[in-house]
Formats: sequence, C-alpha cells, structure tokens
Amino acid sequence: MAERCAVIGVGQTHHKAKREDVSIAGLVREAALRALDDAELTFADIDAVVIGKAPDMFEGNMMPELYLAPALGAVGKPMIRVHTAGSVGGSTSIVAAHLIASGIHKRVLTVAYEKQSDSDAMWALSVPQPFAAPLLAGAGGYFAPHIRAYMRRSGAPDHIGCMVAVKDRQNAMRNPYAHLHLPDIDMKTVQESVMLWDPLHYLEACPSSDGAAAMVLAAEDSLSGRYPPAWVHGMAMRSEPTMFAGRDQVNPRAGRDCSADVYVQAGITDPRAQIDVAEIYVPFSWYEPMWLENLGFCALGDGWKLTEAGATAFDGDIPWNTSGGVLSSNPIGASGMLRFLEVAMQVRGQAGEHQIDGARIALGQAYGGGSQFFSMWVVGSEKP
Amino acid sequence: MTAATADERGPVTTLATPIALDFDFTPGVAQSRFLRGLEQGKFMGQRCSVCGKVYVPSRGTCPTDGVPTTEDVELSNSGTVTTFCVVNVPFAGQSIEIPYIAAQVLLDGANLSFMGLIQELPATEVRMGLRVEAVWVPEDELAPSLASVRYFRPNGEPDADYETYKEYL
Amino acid sequence: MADSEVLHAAHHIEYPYSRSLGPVLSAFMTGLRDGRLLGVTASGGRIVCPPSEYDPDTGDDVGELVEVGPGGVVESWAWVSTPLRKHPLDRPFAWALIRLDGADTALLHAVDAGSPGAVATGDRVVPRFRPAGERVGSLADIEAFVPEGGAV
Amino acid sequence: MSAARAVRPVSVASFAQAQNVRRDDQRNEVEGLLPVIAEAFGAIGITKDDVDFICSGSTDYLVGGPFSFVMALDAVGVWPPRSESHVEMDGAWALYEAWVLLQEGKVDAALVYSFGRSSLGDLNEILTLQLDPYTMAPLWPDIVSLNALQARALIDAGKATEADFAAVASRSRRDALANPKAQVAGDIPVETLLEDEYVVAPLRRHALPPITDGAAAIVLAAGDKATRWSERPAWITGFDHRIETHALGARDLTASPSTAKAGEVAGVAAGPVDLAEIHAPFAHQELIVREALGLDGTVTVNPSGGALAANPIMSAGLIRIGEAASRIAAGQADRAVAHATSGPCLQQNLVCVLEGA
Repeated sequence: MAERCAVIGVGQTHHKAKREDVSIAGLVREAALRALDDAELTFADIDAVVIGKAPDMFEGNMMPELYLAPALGAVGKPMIRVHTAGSVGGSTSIVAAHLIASGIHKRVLTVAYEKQSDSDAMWALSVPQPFAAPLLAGAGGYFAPHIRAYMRRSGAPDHIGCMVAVKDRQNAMRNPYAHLHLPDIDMKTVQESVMLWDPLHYLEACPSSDGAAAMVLAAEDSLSGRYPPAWVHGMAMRSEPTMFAGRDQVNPRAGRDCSADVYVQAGITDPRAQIDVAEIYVPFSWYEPMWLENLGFCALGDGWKLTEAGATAFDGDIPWNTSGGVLSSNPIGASGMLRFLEVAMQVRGQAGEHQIDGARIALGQAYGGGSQFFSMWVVGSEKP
Repeated sequence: MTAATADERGPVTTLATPIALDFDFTPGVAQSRFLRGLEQGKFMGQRCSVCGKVYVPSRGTCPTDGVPTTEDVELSNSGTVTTFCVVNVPFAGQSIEIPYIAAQVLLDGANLSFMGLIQELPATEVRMGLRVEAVWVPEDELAPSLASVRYFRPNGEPDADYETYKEYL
Repeated sequence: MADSEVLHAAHHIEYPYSRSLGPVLSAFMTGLRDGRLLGVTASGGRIVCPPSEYDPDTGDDVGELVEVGPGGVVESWAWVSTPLRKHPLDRPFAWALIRLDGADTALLHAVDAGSPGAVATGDRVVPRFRPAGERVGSLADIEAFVPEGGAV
Repeated sequence: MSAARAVRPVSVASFAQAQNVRRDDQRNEVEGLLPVIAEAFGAIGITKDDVDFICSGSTDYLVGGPFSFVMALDAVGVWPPRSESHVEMDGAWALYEAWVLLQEGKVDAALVYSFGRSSLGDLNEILTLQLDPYTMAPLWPDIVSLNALQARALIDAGKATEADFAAVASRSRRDALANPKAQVAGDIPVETLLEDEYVVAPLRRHALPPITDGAAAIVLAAGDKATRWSERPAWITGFDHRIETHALGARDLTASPSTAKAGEVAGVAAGPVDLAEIHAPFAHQELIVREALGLDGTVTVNPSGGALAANPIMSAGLIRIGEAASRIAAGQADRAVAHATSGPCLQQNLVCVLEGA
C-alpha cells in the first residue's frame, strides 16, 4: 500500500533573463535553501535528492547531478537525474514523490533548474544535425501551426490568445519571483507587438529565463515546516510517440489520459467544479484554451469561451496561472516544477498576493516536447 | 564576500568556456533510404506491416506499433497543406528571407506530414487544404538532403476537403 | 541495404559558453588573474581549494576566503606521454592532484615535469603563472605547475 | 532506509542486450534498440501491452544532439499513451526508478532500456563535460587520466600493483570467451598484458575499457507476473545507490564509501554471495568496489567479462544487473550482487542484490 506524501517546503529563485550574480550551483542552492528553510530543515535531514533539467547542452555540463551533488547536500545519499523534455520539472517532482509513496524515504529534496544564459536557448534547442531538414520555423513555428489548427476546429476568435497573454502578465505583477513584470500590459500592447509566427505575437510567447525551483517532500510521519502540508492526491505521467499517423497535437490523447488518471486518484469527477486553482504549462498563449479542453474543464471546442468569459482570470471561478505562469517565467527545466510548486503554495496558503482565498484542491500540469510528454499532480490541503 | 583586486578591469565575474565537439553522424538505415530517394528526386517512405500506415521519412520503426518498417513505398510528388504558419522572426540557422510560409505538407499516399516551404503564392493566400507539388533543385544539384526540394508550390488542383486531412493537423 | 548506402557525415557542435561565477568563484578567478591562489574556509575550519560556495561534503555554506600556496604537494599523478588536442600542454606532462600549502583538499592541474622520472607522489611543486598581461581569470592562467627548485 | 523496510518482491523477468561492437555504423539508436526490446519481450512471450511503466536511460552528449531519448521511444511503440519516464543516467538508475514504482504495489510490470553509441564522438572529450564546469572541465582533463590518478593512489597506498590490474583484465577477457555478446575476449596471461604500452601511466592498454556501441533492455515483474513469466525468478531483495562529492581532491580515491553504503543498505552481507557483476570500466576500479562490498575470494566476479569486455556507456551498468539475473534464472547462482557506477572515478554507485527462489 502506498504511503501518503506531502509537500512541506517550497523555494524558487528570482527568475531573470540572465542571473549573472550566481554560478549554476549558486542558482540551485538559492531555491533549495529556501525550500529547506520553508520546511524548517537542513540538508542533514534529507534522505535523497532528485534533480531535473532539460538538455545538458544548455549549460554544456553533462549529467550535472555529478557536479551538483555536494552543492545540494547529496553526498552519501541517493541522487537521481530526470530528463523528460519540457515536462521534466513535473516528472522530477513525481519521481521524488514516489520515493516517499513507496515507503523508501521519509524526506526527499527535489530541484529543477535551467541556466540558459550560459549559452543560448535557441542554439541549444536547434543544434542542426547532418541530413536534417533545413530549419524552417524555430521553436514557435513548431507550435503555431497547431494553434492555427485549434482556431480552425473551435472557431475561436483571434483575440483569445492576446487575452491570455495579458491575464498571465497581470498575474505576474502579484508574484515577486516572476521574470516578466510588465505593469502597462494591455490588449493593445500585445496585439501591436511583432507578429513572430503568425498567428502568434511576440507578447504571446514565453521568455527565456534563468531560474530554479525546489521542494521538500515528506512522509506522513515526518512533517515539519512553516505552513501546513500540501498533500499529494494524485500524480501521473503519460507519453505518446512524437510523430505518428493521425496524431492529434491540438488535443493529445496522452494529456487526456494523464488527467483522467490523476482525477481518478484524486476523486475528481468535475474538474471545473472541484479544482479551486490550477497552474498549467502555457508557453504560448493559445495553449490555455487548448489545455482547458484537453484537461476536461469544458467540452471540446469551448475552451476559448471560458478564457473569453474570464473564468480563468484571477477573480474567475477557475483561476489559471495566478503566478503568471510560463508566459511570465520560463527557466525550461524548472518551469514544470514551478507549476507543481505553485499549486502546493496555493493549498498551503502561502502564495501571498497571488493566493486564491480558500484554495483546497489544485492541479499542476507540465508538458514537453511536441506535446507528447505530460506530467500532472493534484494536491490538497486535506489528507487524501 | 568581495573579490578585492587592484586590477583596473575590476573583479572577474564570468568565465568563458568554449566547447567544441566532433561526431560521426549516421541517420541510420531507414532514413538513409529516404535521403537516397531525395538524391534521385523522389520521396521514399515505408509502410508498417501491422497498421498499414505509410511514414515518410521513416525512421525504421512504426512509432505506434514498435515494429520495424520494411516495405518501401514511393510517394507522389503532390500533397496537401494541412496547416501552416507565417514566419516573421529571424533565428539562428535560418536561410530564407522573411516573411515566408512554413507548412505541414501531407504527400498523397503518406500518413504523416512534414514541414515544407511554400512559394510562388503570396503569403496571404496560403491556406489549409491547398494542393501543392514539390519543386526540386536541378538534377545535377540533387543531394541526399531535404534541401533537394527547393519548395512546394500550388499544383493547380482545387483545395482538398477538410475531412480528407483533418486527422493530419 | 549495402553498407555504402547508409549515409555518414561529420557533425561539429560548438558554443562559446560564458559562465557567471557567483561570489566565491569570482574571488578565486580574480585571484588567479592577480597571480594568487585562494581557498575557502569550510566546515570544521577545513580549507578547500579550489574553493566552492559550499562545503564539498556537507553542502553547508562556507566562510572566509584565505590565500593558499603558491607551492604544494603532489598527492597523486598520472603521466600523459601523448597529450590530447585539448590538453593544456602539447608536450608530455603529468596530471596531478596538488594540495597547496595551507589547504586541506587538492587541486587538479598539469605538472610540466619533463619526464615521468621527475615527478612523484609527495613531491613539491609550484605554479608557473602566465605573464600578468595574458591572464584572464581562469585556471589556465597557471600554465602548469613545475617541480619546486627543479629546472624544466 | 531500504534495509529496514519490507521490500516488495520484484523480479528481473527478462534481459536482452545488443551485440556489443566497436562501431555500429549502420543503424541509428531506434534501429539498434528495436531488436533488443523485441528480444526482451519475446523471451517471456509478452508484448508492450503487458508492461505498465517504461523507463529509459541515455545521454544526449554521446550523439551530440539534444533530446536523443525522445525518438528512441519509437522503438517501443507507446500507443495508446503510456506511463513513461527517462533518466539522463545509466539504465541501472532507470531500473531503480521503475523498481521504486513497483514497490507501491499499484503496477506489476515495467520495461527498462538504455542505449548509446560511444563510437560517434571522442569520449575523452565528451566525458570531460561531466566535470565541474569552472575548476575542472576548462583544463580538459580526460577520463583515462583521472582514472590513472586513482590507480596511482591505489599503488601509492600499497593496496594494489600494476600486476593486480593486469590480473583483473586477464581474467575478464578469459571469462568473456564464454560471452557471445562480448566485444573483447581472449586468453592472455598477466605477464603478456604487462608488456602493453602505457596509455596514461600507470594505466596500460588492458586496464582500459573498449569503446562500445550497445543497448540493453530488462523487464521487471512483480506479483503473479513474476512467477508466470519466469520458471526461476531472479528476485531483487535489496537495492540502493549513493553519490560522493564531486571534488576529486576532497575524496579518498582508494576507497568507495558510496558503494559500501549502498551495499550496506541493499543488504549484501545478509547472506553468502555466489557471484558479483561489477561495473568497473577501468581494471583498478574492480578492486576498490570488491573491497567496498566486502567480497572475498570465494565470490565469482564478472563471469560475463564485465565492462572490460564491453562498455556500452549508459547501458553497461544495466547489463551488470541483467547478467547477474540471468545466472540466477539459469540456476548457476542463488545469490548475486550487481553494481553500476557513474561519474569520474566511481563518484556514484548503485548496488542491487538478487536472489533465486
């Protein structure tokens, strides 16, 4: 029988385009030490460390868990390095949670990071291999056609994406750790920003950030911390092939199956009614309405209507990304963990200005690659 | 902690660590077959013996069945634009003048689209369902590379019905 | 498919990574540019060189930076008779773990000893810094260590 | 801690590995993996639909491109979508992740695989990128030199001689004669090996691993599946891994406290050990690991020939577990220890104890 698992400490860095004041170790320690402090613990109290990040080529440091082991107090302990593309921050949290749920460890530190400014994200993501197709579109160009396909299928009007871009940046003003703080953002600013990959404007895309996130997870008999625990009610990962005949990249089955799995574990039958707040991986604005449908918050084709009606706004009935989300901070390897961490903060009541009052059940989601890797968890303020 | 120094350049705050590595790359058996086809001015795909789907390029396996693909299939020079985007942003490695259209092209007879450049049509007139054909480089410039396909252009046929390609978006 | 039909090509990847250092490594690299070697005070008063922002065993925060060396003792060594293209020297040399005077841990660097007979565990070595104007703030500011008092 | 808790019995139900070769210049990663996974499933008559979880181990830097694990998934066929994960580590750690999940009792079977072609680039340069990017990697020390420093430390400490290294290599190559998947095998006496040139003194050619392209797959099973899929299941009765500091100059290179700790938690000493598969790419490392695990002269070490006979990076650790399990399944051993390592000079170590019925 699986043991209960709870988040008892969270920490994150101030995310920026370039964190020129720290080394890689300094960056991950900033998040890890904050998480330990929040849990009122030290490295000596930790049984194991699970670290995640996206490609090693971002920093030119192969299998960085080796170099980072002492920086994270892992010497003499088990240490695991997870890499599942953009979903990695979520997957890392889940691998760490299984170390508790399996009864193997009592307290696990999990960390995810990216220090993209050591190189250049666009370079690292597009190292051309021989014989590969000529580069036609860049990162957003991979997603823009799927956004167009979503608009065609759902009949969504053009302005929905811009609404998400404005909402998430306004939310970021409530989050002191967010990379982008754009106090004057409005629909006009977004619509007048450069059209990068039609239909995507510049301000509808995520930034490139340096940053780290960390959590301390604990078993039921090993709780501590400055805030009440966030209990893990359900967690799941799903993958599907990157390219195959008939693949639906607008509404991927891996995402639907993954959410169905966590909802069963968490006893959720009506996500919109039962989930108080959600942090969802939205690196390009239009992924909010797409994921609203994929995650079952509404019927197929209705996602944009929820966004348009303000349902996902800070004061809506299902606030999404009150932290500002990936659109406001994107340290790639950590972005997924930030989603998982932010929902833990919500049910612990420690989210400060972006706290949703009375949040009791929250969903964190991360996805990666070409929407083929998904990880999700549901956390709650009460014991499952 | 401060890095006290008398040096007029001030403290050292960054370390330059250039990294250069060399590899011998091979795309493998199946993709070599596809690339050798391009060298001859044709699109070569492979069919899965379990589900019957045709992959181009094939990586030697059916991604959903996990079995080797062994039957070679030569595909048409024409296809359908399933979806597309207008590229307005310069980025590293780009070789075409912006703005331009990058489209997902589903070749007739294939079950997987791939990204291609659309030319000979104003960007504003490119649409989902547009029927296109491949324009190849001159014969003496053909190489085992997708660069052998200069671009796709309208082939004059009426647009494909959405129902025929909606599974390939 | 015949062997010759499977394609091959040279694949070269290159990037000029630029790493921000943070306070401890910044001080260490600045010291190297100034021709000095620094260690850091870690748990139990142990002096760690090369320094890190954390104790290499416990992960605890570290204390003050202190000057160490410049000479030290070879703790282990390995003789490279055919240097690789990226090695710091293009003639035969030894890699060595060198515990600098005043430090409790060892630094990895090259020892330009001339021949394998001229280096041994326990030998004393000193750094041969590059000229001040060529130093940039990196371990490569030390061209190599050399046997103390020995002419190479 | 694992040793103190009841471990859910999980068996290594099936194991397959590619023919270990110096260079597979025909197939890409997916093409190399396909037959290995098919063999692992086929040997016990199952398909991909019989496993509940998939976990793999690999590294981008062997092929020189990001996300190399992504396309490898096409060798499995993850449709309908599957619960799946990846570690940028040797497959032995992927196996650990899968074993952890099976401990919860919700799922009963997992596929674990790993792959890597070491022949594509220059390992002496690639593995340097594992080192501290500020105070080590910029000088480009190579993996052979770092291991030569460790070997020298052993000699200086009076714990071993160059002849001891040669004896490990001689025995490994002789045992590899019986391993059809081995890359390097031969009956060469110690005296002959000691005539080899130094690559980096004190390491001679024979003390180094070959460069190997390879892949491996293991099916883990619990509950009914374990007993249904194997006549004589190789049960994992203890499993742990530990890491040491990265600072080489702050370590005692002649010992492996992380191996000792992992061995203690995994319960190596709780019973007699018939055989050990030790992941020691460099001959001297075997001596250090044996000591850390407390293995005496009665233990058969590396009957497969070990990593000195074939060293497919990212798979060589997983293969040790597969080799040990195969011998238990075949009734050649009742209790075995498998070991995997990662990082410079045995920085990180994993120990898996396997037992027959």
